[in-house]
Amino acid sequence: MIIAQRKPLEEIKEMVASYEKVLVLGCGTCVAVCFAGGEKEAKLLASELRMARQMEGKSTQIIEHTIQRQCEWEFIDPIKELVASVDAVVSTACGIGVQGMAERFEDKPIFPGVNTTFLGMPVQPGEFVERCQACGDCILDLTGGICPVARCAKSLMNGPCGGSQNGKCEVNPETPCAWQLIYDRLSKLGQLERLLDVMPAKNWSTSRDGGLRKIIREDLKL
Amino acid sequence: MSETAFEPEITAFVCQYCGDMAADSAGWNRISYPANVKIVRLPCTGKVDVHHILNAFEHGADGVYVVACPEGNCHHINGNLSAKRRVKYAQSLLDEVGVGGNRLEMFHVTAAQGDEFARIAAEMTERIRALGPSPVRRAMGK
Amino acid sequence: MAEKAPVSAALVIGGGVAGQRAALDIAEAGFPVYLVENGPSLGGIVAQLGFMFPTHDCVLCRGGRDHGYGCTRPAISPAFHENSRHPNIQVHTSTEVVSVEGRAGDFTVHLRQRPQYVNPERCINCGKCAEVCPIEIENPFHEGLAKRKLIDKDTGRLIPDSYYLWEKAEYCETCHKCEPVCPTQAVNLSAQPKEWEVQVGAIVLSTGYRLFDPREYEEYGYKRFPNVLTSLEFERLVSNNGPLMGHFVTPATGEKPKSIAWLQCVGSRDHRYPWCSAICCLHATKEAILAKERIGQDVACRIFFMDQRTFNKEYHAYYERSRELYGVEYIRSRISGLRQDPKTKQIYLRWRDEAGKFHEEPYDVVVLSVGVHPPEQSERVARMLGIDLNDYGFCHTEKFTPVATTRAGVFAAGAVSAPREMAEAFTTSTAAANEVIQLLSALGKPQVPAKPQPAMPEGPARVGVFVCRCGGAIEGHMDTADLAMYAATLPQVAYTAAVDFPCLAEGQEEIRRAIAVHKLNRLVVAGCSVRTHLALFERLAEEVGIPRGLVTMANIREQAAWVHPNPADAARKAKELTRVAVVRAVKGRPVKIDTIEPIPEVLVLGGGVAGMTAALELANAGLDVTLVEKTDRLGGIVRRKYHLVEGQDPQQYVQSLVNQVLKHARIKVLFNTRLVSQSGRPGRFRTVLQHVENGRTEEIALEHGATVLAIGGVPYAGGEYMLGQHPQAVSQLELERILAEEPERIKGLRQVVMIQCVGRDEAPHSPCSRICCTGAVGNALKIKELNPACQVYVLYRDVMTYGPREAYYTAAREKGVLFVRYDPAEKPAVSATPQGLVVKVRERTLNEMLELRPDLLALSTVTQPAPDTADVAWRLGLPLSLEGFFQEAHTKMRPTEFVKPGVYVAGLAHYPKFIEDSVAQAKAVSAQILQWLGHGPVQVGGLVAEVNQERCVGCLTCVRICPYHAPYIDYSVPGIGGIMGAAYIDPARCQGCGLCTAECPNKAIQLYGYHDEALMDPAMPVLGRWEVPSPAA
Amino acid sequence: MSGDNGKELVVGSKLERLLKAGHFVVTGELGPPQSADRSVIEKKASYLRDVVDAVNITDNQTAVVRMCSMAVAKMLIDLGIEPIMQMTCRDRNRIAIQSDLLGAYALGVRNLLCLTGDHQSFGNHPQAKNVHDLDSITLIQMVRQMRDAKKFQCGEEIKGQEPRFFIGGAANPFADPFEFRPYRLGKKVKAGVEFIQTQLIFNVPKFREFMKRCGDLGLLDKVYILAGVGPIKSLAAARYMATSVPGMDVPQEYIDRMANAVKSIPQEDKKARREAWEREGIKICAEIIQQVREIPGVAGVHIMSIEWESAVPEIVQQAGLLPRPKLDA
Repeated sequence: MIIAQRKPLEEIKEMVASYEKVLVLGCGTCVAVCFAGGEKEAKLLASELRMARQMEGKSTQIIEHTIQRQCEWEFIDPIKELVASVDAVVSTACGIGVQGMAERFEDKPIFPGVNTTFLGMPVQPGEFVERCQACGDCILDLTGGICPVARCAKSLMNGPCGGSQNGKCEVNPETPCAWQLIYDRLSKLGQLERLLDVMPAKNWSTSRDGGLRKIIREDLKL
Repeated sequence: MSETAFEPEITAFVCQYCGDMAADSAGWNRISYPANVKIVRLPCTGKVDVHHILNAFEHGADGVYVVACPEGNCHHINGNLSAKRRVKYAQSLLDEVGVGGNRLEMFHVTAAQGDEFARIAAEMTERIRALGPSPVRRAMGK
Repeated sequence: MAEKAPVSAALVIGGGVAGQRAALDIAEAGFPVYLVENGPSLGGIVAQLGFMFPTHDCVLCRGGRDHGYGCTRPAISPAFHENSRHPNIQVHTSTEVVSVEGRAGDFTVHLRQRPQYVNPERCINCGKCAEVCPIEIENPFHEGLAKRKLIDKDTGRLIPDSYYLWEKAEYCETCHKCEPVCPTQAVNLSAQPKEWEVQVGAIVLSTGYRLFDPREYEEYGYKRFPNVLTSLEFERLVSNNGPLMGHFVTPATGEKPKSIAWLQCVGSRDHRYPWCSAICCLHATKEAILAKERIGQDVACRIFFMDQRTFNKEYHAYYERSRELYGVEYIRSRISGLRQDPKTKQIYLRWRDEAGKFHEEPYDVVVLSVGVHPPEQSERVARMLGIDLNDYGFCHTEKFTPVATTRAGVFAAGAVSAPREMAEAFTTSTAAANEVIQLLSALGKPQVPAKPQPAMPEGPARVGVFVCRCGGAIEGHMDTADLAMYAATLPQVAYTAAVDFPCLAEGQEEIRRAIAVHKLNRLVVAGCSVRTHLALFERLAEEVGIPRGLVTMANIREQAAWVHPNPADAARKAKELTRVAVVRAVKGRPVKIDTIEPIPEVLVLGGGVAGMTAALELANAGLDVTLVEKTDRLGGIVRRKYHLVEGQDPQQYVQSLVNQVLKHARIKVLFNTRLVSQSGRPGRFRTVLQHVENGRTEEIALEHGATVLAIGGVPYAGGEYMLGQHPQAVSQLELERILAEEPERIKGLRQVVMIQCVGRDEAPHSPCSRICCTGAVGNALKIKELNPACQVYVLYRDVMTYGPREAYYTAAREKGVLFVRYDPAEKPAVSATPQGLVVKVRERTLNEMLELRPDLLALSTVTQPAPDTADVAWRLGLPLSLEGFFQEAHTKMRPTEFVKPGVYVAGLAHYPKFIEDSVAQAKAVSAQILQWLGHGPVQVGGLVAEVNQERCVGCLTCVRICPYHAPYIDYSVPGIGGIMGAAYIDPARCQGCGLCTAECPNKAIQLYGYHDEALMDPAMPVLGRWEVPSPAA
Repeated sequence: MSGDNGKELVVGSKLERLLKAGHFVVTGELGPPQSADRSVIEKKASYLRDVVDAVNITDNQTAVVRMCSMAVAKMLIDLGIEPIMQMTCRDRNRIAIQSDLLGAYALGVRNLLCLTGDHQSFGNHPQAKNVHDLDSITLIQMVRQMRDAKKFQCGEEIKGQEPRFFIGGAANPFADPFEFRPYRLGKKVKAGVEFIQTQLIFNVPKFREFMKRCGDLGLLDKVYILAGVGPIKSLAAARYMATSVPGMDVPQEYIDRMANAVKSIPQEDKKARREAWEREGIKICAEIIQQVREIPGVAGVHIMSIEWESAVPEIVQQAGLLPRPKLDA
């Protein structure tokens, strides 16, 4: 799931400073689950903005609305008129939704209300942790189901480095060392011998380094 | 409005167990306290939403507080602890907005503590009086 | 007045927590109940307690089901409050039972009610009578530590919630001031006693206990020395609702005490009152912790005790917390004397330590932990009911029928039969309710009251606002006409009026008429406490077609008139509160009521005494039961018991249960079967079981309404003290078998040594197993019986023969059994020599090592959860306690159920207990299930949370956060964006706290009665700024 | 080409030749300046010349920007000192690294230490984007492939002179999981590493255990291990290393010795205290060298005395390792 985090109010306030009427547009899927930009957070942001602008003596025409997903044209299109009625939109969707909106409403300024942070999961209520970097060439079969690309600070293919101490990463003592996790897990699975092979240099061309990625499935095309 | 005549307008969220009953207890014992507090009765302070708190301030509250059961004594097991966490989060948002997190507070009382309920009302009224009208209300011009 | 009642009704005598619990359980099962209380209000001694051990809940509202329904603090429990009382319950206070005639199924009961001189149905709690009353008396609620007027209330929130005259004094004949000041003519000094008869099918006796009056033992100086208090007096003084509002001071000096001592066993465990009162050890610990918390960490707290009877899971941990975290000191000594320093009023205690050394030191306060004694008039009541009392004056019950008295149709609940802590009082109460339900079911069909729910009125809102003048109790503080006029200016308000007494019949009639004339479809009452009166107006509204949810109240009395002396301030606040109530009525919605049809079948896991008892009770009541046993035979651990200290034959008992179960047409027994999984909701569970036979494995799917867990416990099986390694070292159970089957072997023994608490420290977090001391004492007595010359040593930590079992401990000592205490830090040592076993233990009085050479070493090993407990808990999603037993919903208040509804626990799976406790718990489980299963359709819901599934993203937040496990993901329903899987909140489980609504990131959940649109409509703001202008402005 | 005892030389660097001749090798370390000042290098080099056999040039150590290691290596060559050029994966992808290797070889560099590199969050540009296209092991593999198979990483043939380096790597015997460390060293060997310089050693018994396990895996015949040592400068430094540096294991004994060293010196006499600490630190370092020398499989020591290069001659002296052997050109 995509994990995002609300941007500081100050930053958002600055973005929309010169606009009269602003729509705060929530997105009801990923960013709702991570409490960054669902209906509730959109309402909180709108309320905050209204108060802040009121105190500055500015227009408080901040309205809020939430759609199911801002990354699907079918969900974006029905709010055409609503968007037309405002001067700018703060989208609390992830970067995909913001771009989806910008692409659909070419003449309307669309601003990001959240920082799209990573792909991860809520490991426990209130704690969201990165799990995948979408490198395009999954090696979890080799690493006991724990991804060193996303979870090792240096994305090592042949860890752990010398900074692994008491199971933690030297970069952040609260972060478990991914390679220690891999070691422990393979040890439990009785597959430690997997770690004896040198893993070759990774093919990054499938990652973002290969440029804009896209997948075409002819069978699904209309 | 002139500063000298300022009378704080406060919204208090109370649970129907300890908070509201403590208010009733204060009444039975005729313990007086400032009349600046609007009491909003909820089934549990676990129902207090950050959205409610911001909404109160947006609509001109000078202060808001939450009166819950003592910790470990929530009728709904731990709704009061959830409320406490949310109050803390809402305080950070109010600081961010510039309204000030100190206009929001969390309290715990038992149903029998009418005196404590009155003391809290007085404490919050005094605190808000000292802080002056909420900047939002000031901007509203009311 | 003679009331003609159906015989399928019950009488509950005694309105303490046990009686209330029993009455509620019977009422919920559909039978009318008369709850009769001799005192002026319900609640008993528990109402006087600040909070309870070991959870430190305030004894208020943690009862559970339906918003405090079933809560014990009578004053708080809406189930007993006049306006929201259970329709099947009639409460009669100041009432005694004069006579009982007839037999089970057909009793005629003669009742007599003393006049209270205030009609509770008309009392509006304005307090004017008390204001004018010139006579002050001691307030019994505060144990005489505060005063009250002759006509007054002892404390807030009574049931009935009314003032009353304590006792008509001569002075009253001439004074009569209270009569004319009463605005509702509720006071009537010429009221007469009332006598009437009721007919009932069954009777529950729950008259509780009284605390020992220590004046009987002059040496304690009680009432002579002001700083000597009883435990209940101390409790009142540190309680928030006590006379000192919880700010304790030393009675003689008015200063904060620096030291407090508790003396245990005052009026217990002595030559005159030989039984153990069972609750005082933990009560004293609780009070010491309270002292540390309320008075200050620096106050020295010492508890002088004989044995630390912390016989339950969590209790021992509580005791240790008290020592280690709070620094409460425990001294194992019975004091030899006390005196008061006439100058400082300090109390000097003289005592001897274990080594025999004498000490004398002063304490600022001494608290006497007074014993639990049979209630006043217990003998009169026993004679009247024709039941036997035991040697101590408690109601006599038998081991295997723990709630049956000696008269058929009369059952004992709570402490009336023995000193009991609260969890056991509740268990026996619900068990007694079970017996009543079983008996009454045979006489007539239960009457489960239907809840009519008017539909949402059509058309725009037409609000009626009724402002209560309260006979001057509000009117005198503000202008109610002005408030009514203000209300008329509010949007959608069609009619307003100031009414004298909306809560009395005349006021109700006025409201009813106005609703009809002005076609009102919303009702707002600006009056007193929402808690006490909303239900009254909801009922009125329902009768005229306005559903619950469109009725709101503003408390302008306790929360405005009585707390804001300036009428302008009070009036403004009252207006704002009224405005809020109007908005909430306008925006309200009818509450949600769903009807479900539960499957009248029960799954019982475990075929021991608890499981078999539950199965038989449920099957006898007409439910189909599947009893699942993991082994190939029924009986459980009791199969290994051969005799009981009380003398009964457990083998015969268990065999008779087995025979009944196997014969019963409604019980299907599955041997060699285990639980695989369970899904569904209460009323409709689907369980998969795995049955193994002749090496073949078979899966069995079962649909049923409720689940009972009775999977038992097992003795600890570690190898300490050579158990299992040396022929002379046997378990206590094995000794029991030898006693029964090889008595001649006992006759040749010269010495037997028993070691208690084996495995306490080895098995992780093992609690005191409570049953082993009594078991050891029983075996010791049996040895002495067979071979009086045999020396028997019992090496123990604390002897846990609580309650009436103390007698067997005394008897054992009289027979020459030697009890030697050992310190857990220096356990006995056992070694094998060619000449046999050698046991070394330090004798603490002489401080010498004893060297024993027993022929037989019997080891009392602790009882642990059955090995599959954790597995079953995981499969059912149930919590475990620290010790690995099932964790019930609440240690004290809900000992047989889980927070997750529809699943119940009985027997050793809950914690180690005696057979009678397991039987009572199994019967209690039966009563709980019979309250909702087997009556056909059940209405559920109320002010519950509901998911708008089109908005649900399936984030699981509600599922994770709900304290009641009410939400789950329904994979057959699309959520936001058409993705399958959206949250559904089971209205049968939802308790309406609203936690999930405040957390849902998509605002997909709303709570009935508290919809966002009612609280945050920008056009009609409820929160924030006051719409009513400030008088100062 | 073969060395003094007949072992075949693949590169012919002084380091390779000394190791293969069975000498107990001493290497040092030179931290380039955070400026473009050449004189710093000349000064530091003067402490190390003739005292150590070869000198490591760190590559933006601890992710702090410093003069480029290739340039400094060239300067050392010009000053008559054999460099061991360090190369990390943090700042360069495989293209940049291979390009640098071609250049370095052309400039006369013959020893290469392949490292993953410290994380940028420890340095002065924590906001930098790291590269980590390769890790130390795949870097070793690549360097070895360029040398022995005359192929670029992509598999394309190197037409003309291939870069030939004596390939080194690092090992931290004290990082976790301890049991895996010898195996990870084995992976480096498998990838083609020829000598190893270890993390600073203070806990000699634990290092001995590590070496024993490496021996059990048969690694000691395949790789030369230079034990990493270094002087402790002060009591505070000892404590800091003991508690705050990941992968550093400083026994209490040495902390006590540092504390005792200044026991009789008054607090105010900062200079005397500093000198006492330095004396004790150098002494401890020399002792450790003597201890690790006794451990089978230790082929030399690598003295890390960053920003205190001046201590190196004294350490080598006290350890009894002077004079350094000379090789016939």
